[in-house]
Amino acid sequence: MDLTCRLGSLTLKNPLIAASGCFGYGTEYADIVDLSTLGGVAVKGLFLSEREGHPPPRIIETPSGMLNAIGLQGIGVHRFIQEKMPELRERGAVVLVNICGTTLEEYAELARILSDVEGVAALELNISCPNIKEGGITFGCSLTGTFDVVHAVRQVTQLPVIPKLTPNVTDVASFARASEDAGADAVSLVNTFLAMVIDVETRRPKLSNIVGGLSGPAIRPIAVRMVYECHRAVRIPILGMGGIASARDALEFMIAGASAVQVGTANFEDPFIWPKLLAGITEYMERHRIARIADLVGTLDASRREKEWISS
Amino acid sequence: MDLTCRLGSLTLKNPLIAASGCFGYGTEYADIVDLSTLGGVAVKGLFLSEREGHPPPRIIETPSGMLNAIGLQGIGVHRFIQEKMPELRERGAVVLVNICGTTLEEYAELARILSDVEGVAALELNISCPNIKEGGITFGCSLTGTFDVVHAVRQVTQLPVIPKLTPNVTDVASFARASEDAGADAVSLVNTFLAMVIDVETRRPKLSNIVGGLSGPAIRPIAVRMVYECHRAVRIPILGMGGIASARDALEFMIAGASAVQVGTANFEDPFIWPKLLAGITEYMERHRIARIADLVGTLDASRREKEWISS
Amino acid sequence: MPLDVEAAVIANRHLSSDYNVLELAAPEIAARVEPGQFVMVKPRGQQDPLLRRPFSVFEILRDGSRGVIGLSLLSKRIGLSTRRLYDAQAGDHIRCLGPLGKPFVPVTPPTEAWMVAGGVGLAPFATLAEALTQRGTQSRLYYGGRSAADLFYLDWFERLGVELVLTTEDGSRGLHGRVTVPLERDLATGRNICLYACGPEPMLAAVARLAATSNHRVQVSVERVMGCGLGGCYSCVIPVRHGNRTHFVRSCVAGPVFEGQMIDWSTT
Amino acid sequence: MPLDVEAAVIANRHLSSDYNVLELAAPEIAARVEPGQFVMVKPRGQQDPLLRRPFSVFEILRDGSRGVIGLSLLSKRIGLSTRRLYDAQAGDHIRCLGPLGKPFVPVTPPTEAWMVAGGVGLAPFATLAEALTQRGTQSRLYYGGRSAADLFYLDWFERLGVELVLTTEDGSRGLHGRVTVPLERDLATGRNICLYACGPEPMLAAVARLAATSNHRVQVSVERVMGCGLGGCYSCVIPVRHGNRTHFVRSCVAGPVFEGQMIDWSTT
Ligand SMILES: Cc1cc2nc3c(=O)[nH]c(=O)nc-3n(C[C@H](O)[C@H](O)[C@H](O)COP(=O)(O)OP(=O)(O)OC[C@H]3O[C@@H](n4cnc5c(N)ncnc54)[C@H](O)[C@@H]3O)c2cc1C
Ligand SMILES: Cc1cc2nc3c(=O)[nH]c(=O)nc-3n(C[C@H](O)[C@H](O)[C@H](O)COP(=O)(O)OP(=O)(O)OC[C@H]3O[C@@H](n4cnc5c(N)ncnc54)[C@H](O)[C@@H]3O)c2cc1C
Ligand SMILES: Cc1cc2nc3c(=O)[nH]c(=O)nc-3n(C[C@H](O)[C@H](O)[C@H](O)COP(=O)(O)O)c2cc1C
Ligand SMILES: Cc1cc2nc3c(=O)[nH]c(=O)nc-3n(C[C@H](O)[C@H](O)[C@H](O)COP(=O)(O)O)c2cc1C
Ligand code: FES
Ligand code: FES
Repeated sequence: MDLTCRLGSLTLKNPLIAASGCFGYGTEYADIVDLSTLGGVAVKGLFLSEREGHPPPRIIETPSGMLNAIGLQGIGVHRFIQEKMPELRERGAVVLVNICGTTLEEYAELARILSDVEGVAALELNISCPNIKEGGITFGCSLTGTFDVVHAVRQVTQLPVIPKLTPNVTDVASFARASEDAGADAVSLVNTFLAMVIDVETRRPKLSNIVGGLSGPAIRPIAVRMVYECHRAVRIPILGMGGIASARDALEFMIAGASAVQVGTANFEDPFIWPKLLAGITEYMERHRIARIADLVGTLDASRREKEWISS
Repeated sequence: MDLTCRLGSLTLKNPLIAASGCFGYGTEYADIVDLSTLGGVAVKGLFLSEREGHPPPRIIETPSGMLNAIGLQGIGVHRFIQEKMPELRERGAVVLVNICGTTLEEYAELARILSDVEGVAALELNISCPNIKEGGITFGCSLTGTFDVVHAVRQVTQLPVIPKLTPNVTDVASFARASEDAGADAVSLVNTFLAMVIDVETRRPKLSNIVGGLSGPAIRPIAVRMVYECHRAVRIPILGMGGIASARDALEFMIAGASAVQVGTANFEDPFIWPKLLAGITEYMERHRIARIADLVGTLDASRREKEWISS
Repeated sequence: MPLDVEAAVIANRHLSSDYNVLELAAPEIAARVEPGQFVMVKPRGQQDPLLRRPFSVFEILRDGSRGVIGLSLLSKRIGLSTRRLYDAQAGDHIRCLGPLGKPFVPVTPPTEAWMVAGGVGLAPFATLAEALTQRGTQSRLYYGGRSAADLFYLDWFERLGVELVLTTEDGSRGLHGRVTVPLERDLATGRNICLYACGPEPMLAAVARLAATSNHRVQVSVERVMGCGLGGCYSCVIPVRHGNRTHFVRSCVAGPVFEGQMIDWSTT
Repeated sequence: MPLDVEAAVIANRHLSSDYNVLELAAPEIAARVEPGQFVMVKPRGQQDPLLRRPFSVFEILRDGSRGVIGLSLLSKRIGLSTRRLYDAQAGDHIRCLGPLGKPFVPVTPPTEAWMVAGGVGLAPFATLAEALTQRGTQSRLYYGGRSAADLFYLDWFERLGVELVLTTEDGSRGLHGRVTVPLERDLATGRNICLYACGPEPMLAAVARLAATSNHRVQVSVERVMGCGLGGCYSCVIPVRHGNRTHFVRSCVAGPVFEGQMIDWSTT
């Protein structure tokens, strides 16, 4: 059975990737998951420099989901390379570095720095974090901004470039196209939905940052639709995510058009989920006699519409 | 205790409105709810003529939500006026008619026809149904389209004009502003989120229409954020909705900035919800010594951010 | 007017690994139920699935002095909601809204009533059989299942005086094959019969066709996905003929029982 | 390395209308627990709330021959997750991930150990008290609650040889007032003491202040909202001093036990 998955020049051993911000720097989970068995690990979003992030409370649960406003607390790219990459390399992790900047130059600078680092497999451009005003999201909500960031990074790196798209737009497929036009090797989607929860007793927001990003099963049907739209709009591979919590969910994204999937929130609830997902996918492939997982991608049979009942 | 709620020239006896498409034409529920005790009833979206809607399956449940693609099956405005309005009048319902068109002229025509009908309290302009291509949504996703529809209807009616906004846009507040600029008396939000569910065994969409609209508690945190954004952007009242299933949820929307709220999906699950919501709201008002519900609207204390912890 | 009752589970009897009979203390609803009506149910506190699900009322439960104490559901486990009902325990509470929908119209003598049940489609026929017996109407039950182990309440119907014609797909009980086989055979000679059918839609379509061919009336109970049960959501529609056109009609309020000839089976 | 165990509920003992002790058959985890560590739990099949919740390991459960058979949690009902734990029944299954976090460091004689517990903050002190007793360390428990009915396991600690100093806010047992009152009084004369504190953050801050004033070491166990318990989500941060700066540090991996003087209490 062939579980490999191609993202531009990069071939993953399977389509399961730990989603950025939901798996620390990967090293936190090395005791629990054999990192080399994952298709990839997208590490927590990194700026050039260290960041404190937002004050707590930073998360709140919602119906079938959670809101977060971590604010991209992080150790910065330099400490990451020094303190985390050696262990990630040693453990055989395929590392997707999620990078965040406030200017085009910062994205390019991060790309330049990371291009020289052994063991970095791809760059995921975070232009979609809804929780910080300074950065990426201004790029991610504008077609030219998206094009420009991808282009700027493309100029300076041979690594696969994977912009991560925000779902908080009218037409996500146009952002996938802008990314493709600018030379992206793949696109990741979705990041979280901007949302808020209010404590009605105190009449204050539950998060210190007032708003946060919604993730988890609640958003899955919207995310699947967006992956489907992007799949019809671009030829580059799609890394799909949003509420995946079972093999069924992962397969749903792949049928909609995702070549690989990422899992975020579900890993919090069950850090031992990874072998279960893999087992579920291979069981499905056996049952449906699918030899190569790539053959499943984008195979939605949307002909139902043709059966439409017509009043006569 | 004063529960009244003003929407332009219209005063509702309380802020609880049955959401369009989730309460039939109102008459279906007359046995269960005393319609005159509701703030209002937004009837199922009406075109000028009858429509068959989409073939089944039309709904599918999702984590803490549901997807629908009914396709605006309906009896058309004329039969509605003849067959439903007499009973609605007799039962003392405050009727908001949700209208859908495929052209500006159709919206204007519907508005003209309904303006002369006794008992019609307001027009809710459906420019946000995600499930039909022909109609409103093309207006609802464009600022000028939204302006034009509101303006066209405004020209021909004295009734309160309430465009219903789609959440499937980058900046919903700009649509609220366009509505205000065009003379809307209030805005309703949110309609459903475009979404899809795939049956992985058959690799076919679960809905005949492939995509559908997501509603229910899953979307609540996104809807609350959108109401909050609109409240800060416009002076006209907001009718908030999206996943309200308890008095707490209704209060959350009001604190975020909604003058009134609509309840859709939760009415399917519990058609006896209305007196419970009202009781919960009055209990809260008593406990918090709020004499007028209008005084609660938009009172979110967002100063938390000021307490932000600053790395020193 | 339907009522909403938080009904305590009186007992939950597992008939097999997937069928159960759930007895609910909802006498207010039970007292109003007519044969073929349904209730919308959901265990108290359940978050997922979000919506209630429709179930035919199976039995009307009575105490020693024939006072109505509740109703039962015959449920077949196929997904999460039915699993929850299968796992329910005495003392749990089930929110139960009903009675809903248009009932069967029981015929009176000399017309005979032939009920046709496929699998869990047996559910609405317990109350119908009682109503028929009360009216002195002769009745038969054509009842098909996968195997002998999937046929339930046979004694119950026999005690009421219902004649049983059984079929199983594996031949382990009654005739080997589909329930429509003996039905077709018997209809060829039968006279003055009203058919009642509940089961998978292909079976309903076949029964309607047989009824049409043999010129008998048939009342079918359809099972469409229902979001509300009250006519509010328009999810449950079925194509119904009006003259030479067909229209989508809400099966929760116009049905679930329809005259079989009204439905446009070609598209179901 | 933490383990994930679907632990059967051995027993659920309701101590009051909001406190319960939930005994879980998770011997694999229990055998590795050090005092002050926690587990992330969620009942099997629960959809809402979505995430697991953190609970200190309360007791290590042993059978007659002192073999470890599981662990217990001391839970106080304040919302939906704790309600679910309160309502759990023997035989239910609770998914239990652990042990997690940095434990208390038990001091050895001649240093004395004074534990300070506010309400459900008692939880991590049962295992700590055992570890102290094993080491022959003299120990005391300052334990404050709303009223006499909210003080639990007093005999249990006394049997271990722990000296109890009780306070209640309504004066119904022990001293009237906050637990910090007798603590401050005793610290004035105490020598060579290590403090351990668990409870509401204002209490922790007060204890840390008293420790600083009296020049004693204090280990506090903090309770922040935790999304994962493994360092993955960065939800659980607390401001910790590094030189003359402070940084947000993940309390699930760097804590929950911290040296009291490390934490910047001004902003908590
Ligand atoms: C009027 C009526 C009476 C019924 N009476 C009985 C009965 O007496 N006993 C019995 O076992 N079943 C009965 N059903 C069917 C029963 O409602 C479904 O089996 C049940 O909702 C499935 O839920 P699930 O979560 O277990 O399965 P799911 O996994 O949700 O769905 C499995 C299948 O069940 C059907 N279904 C799903 N949602 C609904 C819905 N909201 N309404 C109707 N069907 C749905 C669909 O065909 C779906 O593919 C009746 C249905 C109707 C409409
Ligand atoms: C290391 C640690 C050990 C703990 N040990 C115990 C214990 O032994 N016994 C005990 O009763 N409680 C303990 N708690 C607190 C317990 O986790 C919360 O009381 C519980 O999560 C509340 O859940 P709820 O759904 O009942 O309440 P909710 O309604 O969800 O929340 C009520 C309050 O609980 C707190 N809370 C909510 N979510 C979380 C979360 N994910 N993590 C932590 N706190 C949260 C918040 O302050 C919130 O305002 C501990 C917490 C931590 C961090
Ligand atoms: C706590 C948290 C932190 C996150 N941090 C990042 C981040 O640093 N960079 C990023 O691109 N996405 C981040 N995300 C978004 C996730 O990678 C993912 O896109 C989203 O959560 C949807 O997937 P899920 O539903 O499986 O969690 C974060 C999500 C969560 C819940
Ligand atoms: C079955 C269904 C049908 C709907 N039909 C309409 C409609 O005709 N017109 C409209 O403006 N909104 C329609 N909506 C959207 C609702 O009015 C409401 O905006 C949305 O469902 C969010 O609210 P809720 O989460 O409380 O359901 C429909 C929603 C559902 C679930
Ligand atoms: S089930 Fe809602 S209209 Fe029939
Ligand atoms: S709880 Fe997730 S990092 Fe601490």
